[in-house]
Amino acid sequence: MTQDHALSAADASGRLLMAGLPPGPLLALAIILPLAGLVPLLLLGPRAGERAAIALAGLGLLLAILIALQVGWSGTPALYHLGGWRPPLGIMLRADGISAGMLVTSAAVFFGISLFAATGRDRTNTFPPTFWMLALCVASGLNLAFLAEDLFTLYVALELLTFAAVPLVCLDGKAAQLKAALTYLLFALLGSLLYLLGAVLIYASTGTLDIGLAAQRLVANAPATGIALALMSVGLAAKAALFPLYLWLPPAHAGAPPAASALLSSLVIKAPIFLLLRIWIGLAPAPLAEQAAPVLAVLGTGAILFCGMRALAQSRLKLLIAYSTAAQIGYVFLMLPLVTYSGPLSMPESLAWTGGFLHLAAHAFSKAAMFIAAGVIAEALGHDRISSLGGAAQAVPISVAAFAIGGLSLMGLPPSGGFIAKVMLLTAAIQQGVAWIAVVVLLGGLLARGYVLRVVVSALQRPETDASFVTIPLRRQSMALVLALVAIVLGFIPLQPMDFLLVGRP
Amino acid sequence: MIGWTIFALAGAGLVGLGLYGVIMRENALHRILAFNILGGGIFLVFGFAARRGAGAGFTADPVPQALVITGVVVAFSATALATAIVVRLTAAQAEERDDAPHAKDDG
Amino acid sequence: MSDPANLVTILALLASVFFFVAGSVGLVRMPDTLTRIHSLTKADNIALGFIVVALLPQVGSVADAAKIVAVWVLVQVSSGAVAQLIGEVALAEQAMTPSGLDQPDDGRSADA
Amino acid sequence: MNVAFDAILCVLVVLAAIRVVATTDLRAAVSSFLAYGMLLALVWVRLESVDIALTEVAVGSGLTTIVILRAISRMPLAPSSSTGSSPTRSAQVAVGVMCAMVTLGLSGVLLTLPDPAPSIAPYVAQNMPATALGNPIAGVLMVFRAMDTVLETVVVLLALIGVWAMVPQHRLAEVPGPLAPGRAPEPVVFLARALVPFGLLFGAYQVWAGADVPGGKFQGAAVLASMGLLLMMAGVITAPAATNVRLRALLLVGPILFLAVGVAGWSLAGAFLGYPAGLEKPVIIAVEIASTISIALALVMLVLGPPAGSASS
Repeated sequence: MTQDHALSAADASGRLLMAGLPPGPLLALAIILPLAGLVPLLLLGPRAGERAAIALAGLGLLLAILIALQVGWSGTPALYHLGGWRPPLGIMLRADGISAGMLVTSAAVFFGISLFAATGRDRTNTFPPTFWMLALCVASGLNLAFLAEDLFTLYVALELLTFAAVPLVCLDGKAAQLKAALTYLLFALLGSLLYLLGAVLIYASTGTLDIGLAAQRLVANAPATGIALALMSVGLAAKAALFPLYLWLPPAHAGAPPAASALLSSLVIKAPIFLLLRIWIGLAPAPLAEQAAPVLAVLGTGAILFCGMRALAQSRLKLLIAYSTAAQIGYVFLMLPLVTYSGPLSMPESLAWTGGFLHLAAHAFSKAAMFIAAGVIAEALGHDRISSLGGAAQAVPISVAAFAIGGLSLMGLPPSGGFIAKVMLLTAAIQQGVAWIAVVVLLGGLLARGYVLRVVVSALQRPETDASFVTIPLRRQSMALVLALVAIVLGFIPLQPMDFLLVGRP
Repeated sequence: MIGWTIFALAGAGLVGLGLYGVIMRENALHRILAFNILGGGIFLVFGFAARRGAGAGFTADPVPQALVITGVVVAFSATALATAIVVRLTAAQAEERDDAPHAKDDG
Repeated sequence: MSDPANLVTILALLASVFFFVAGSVGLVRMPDTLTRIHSLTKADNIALGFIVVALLPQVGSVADAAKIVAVWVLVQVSSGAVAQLIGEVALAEQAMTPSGLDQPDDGRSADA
Repeated sequence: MNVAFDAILCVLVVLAAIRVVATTDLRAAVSSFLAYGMLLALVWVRLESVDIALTEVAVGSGLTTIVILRAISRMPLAPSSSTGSSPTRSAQVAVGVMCAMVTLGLSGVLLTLPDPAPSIAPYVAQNMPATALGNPIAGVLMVFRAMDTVLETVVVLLALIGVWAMVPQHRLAEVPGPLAPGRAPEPVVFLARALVPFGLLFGAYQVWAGADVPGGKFQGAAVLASMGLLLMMAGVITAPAATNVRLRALLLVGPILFLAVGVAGWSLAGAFLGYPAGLEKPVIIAVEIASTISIALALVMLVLGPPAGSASS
């Protein structure tokens, strides 16, 4: 009987000494460290609070790198049982290769965006403490989403992200922003609730919320399993703005101040995307995952092609970038039909795996760079109409360069992280004979080339005779360039599967 | 056992009703109420799972029960945040209608 | 549990059902807010009183009995106050009807 | 007999919910929602979950209804925040059929769940002695799954920060608008005098007793928050502004003490969010009390909503 089994397993539960798991405490620290910033931000003046927030962003990057080094050196996932209680009773944190990779990526991008935000909300105003509080909660929520193994703790992480992200959309309090924020919140809440319904069905079927344990106990042909996974997927897709649920994203991401847009577009949506992948890679029984993979890849295709075309049709720069986010989300799902769900990955499969996650990382850097650059361009020109960007290259050359370099990665041109990632996906698709995925990767690259070049060409035009530009300090322009250059540096990693990303693969 | 099933069915009913309200009601505050009904239905499914899992001297599995308490508080926070946005949106729309003649152009 | 105690419980419960039904019928059938509030609060308070009477013989300890009585007292206090609030609002609304529009609208200070 | 009672109760809950979503009159929907919440609390009692019933009454239906009512009262007469155009009859039918299918499908799935049901109850029973608590739900919330709970107190605070973030900075120092315009009506003043002492006592009792019997910080905080709101309605106290440093410090005390205890657990109990052996109960109660203060204040500020002048200015 299950009951007897549970009781005998209970002997193994209870308190566990942490001696054997050295990197573990760092995982908990990565989640709570950003929250410490709430104290100075709420109690001290805005300047002290801002300094503390930036210091915490830097520390967070350091911590993420330490965790990744530990995972990389040991070759095994880092585990931590909160309070010393093992699952199924307690909550476990776990950093495998992909979560450590996401951790470092998001911490680095977050640090970069923080340094940009420190130069002010625009030329004359600094960000209020509320912005920094929301940003730090985004950082905490992201780390929790990448590390938690417990389905309900992940729900809390998703809500933490939602509650922090939605107000970022309407920081200026304009009606259009508030409307976009409300739509975003309603989509996000529906997404959370569907996810939660799926999670309770998993619990009712398996008696645990721990992803690893539940994966062992789920029965592939029980109706509850498929329905639960489907509910969670729809919920997460709504939060990730995966085609066809992307409609909330462009107005929300395009309306915010540039630093907030960058946070939302490069980082916040990565959490539901990552969890969507976790669900099908780490939780779903292999036969179900094999059936779902093509469906998700088709949705990804829809995102790449449809949202790519919508991006091409935009007349505003920020909206174009936001649609490009909705399009670029698609690539990582192209990876799913190219990997196996039972047993170790073959060579081309691990190439697809590496390509998919590398794309997530490269997109985070390039998208943050592009949104910040676009914000600075709009500040200098006083508008963001793509048709009259002429003179931008003279007024804010560094920002235009950052936009173009970030765009290289989106277009999939060498040398860039996006290029390497897309070549990996392409190679894997061809080697496995899945031609349509190869075609989608190529078409998506063409569309991205179209919309990025349109902006760059317009920005290189001569200024209109009566145009006047606002001077933007160098410091404010340079952060986007740094982020864009990181996306380029990612392009120098060798074109082969990264062992690091395979650590702890279920 | 049979007796608890009725609560599961009620939970499923609330999920459907809440979903209907979320999709069909136009007023944002009304939608927020519908979200709470949807949430209430999901929490009842937790309660059903808890009651089925009674054992070891407990009349219900305490873990799903504790999760519902967390969930109810999170749902209230979401309601308060959404309502605040609605209130601010109404005010901003009224202000922008008043300022409409000199609306300015920005992205 | 002795039989007389059960008898008290049964009789008190029947009485409370009668008053609850009467209060609810009043709520549905009375013509305006003020009379509805009147029937609802009066009848329901008595009905709740009978439920308290019905429960008292069944409880095991004085502490439990005190808690039940405390619930009754709290309900009395709050329902009385809320009924009066609703009444004041109803009066204010009556003052707003066309016949009363010329009066200064100061419903808050009007006594219920 | 009990099955009949449960069935009637469930039918009533569903009927109330139907009224909430079927009416187009927002005020009617709110009053039905209140009835729905009360009935749902009875359902939780029938499901042997008194803790949840208390939470549902206080937070899920009580405070939620107040928040919505307050928003309605702050809006112009015809709320213009509608999104999209009026649904057609065919859309209603289509969505209705879809939602009915969701209900049917979900019911079907719930009926096929494994029997006997898997449960963590045995693990909780086995490890409860280590928590020194009597209420297993408090054990789960404060010990076994303390991470969720500490983050939840952060989520409540974050929602409030979110409300503050969408207010223009120069308005943040303003006091939130009054709960009711004009002078407080006599009955409210009477209630504030008669009810508040009991309410404060009851709220504090819920927190204190929650370690061993149903109750706890969220339920207690909600009761304390509503007493605070009642005092504000009666004009006895005024709402603090978002910039008030004392308010901010008290909002932080719960989450920060919880996190500090968690960090101290590293050296004292060998794990983050572990409690020092022998001191579990006093430490947990201290954390509960601090959290109650923070949550109660956050709830009050969330009900009051964005600072004044939004609709009336």
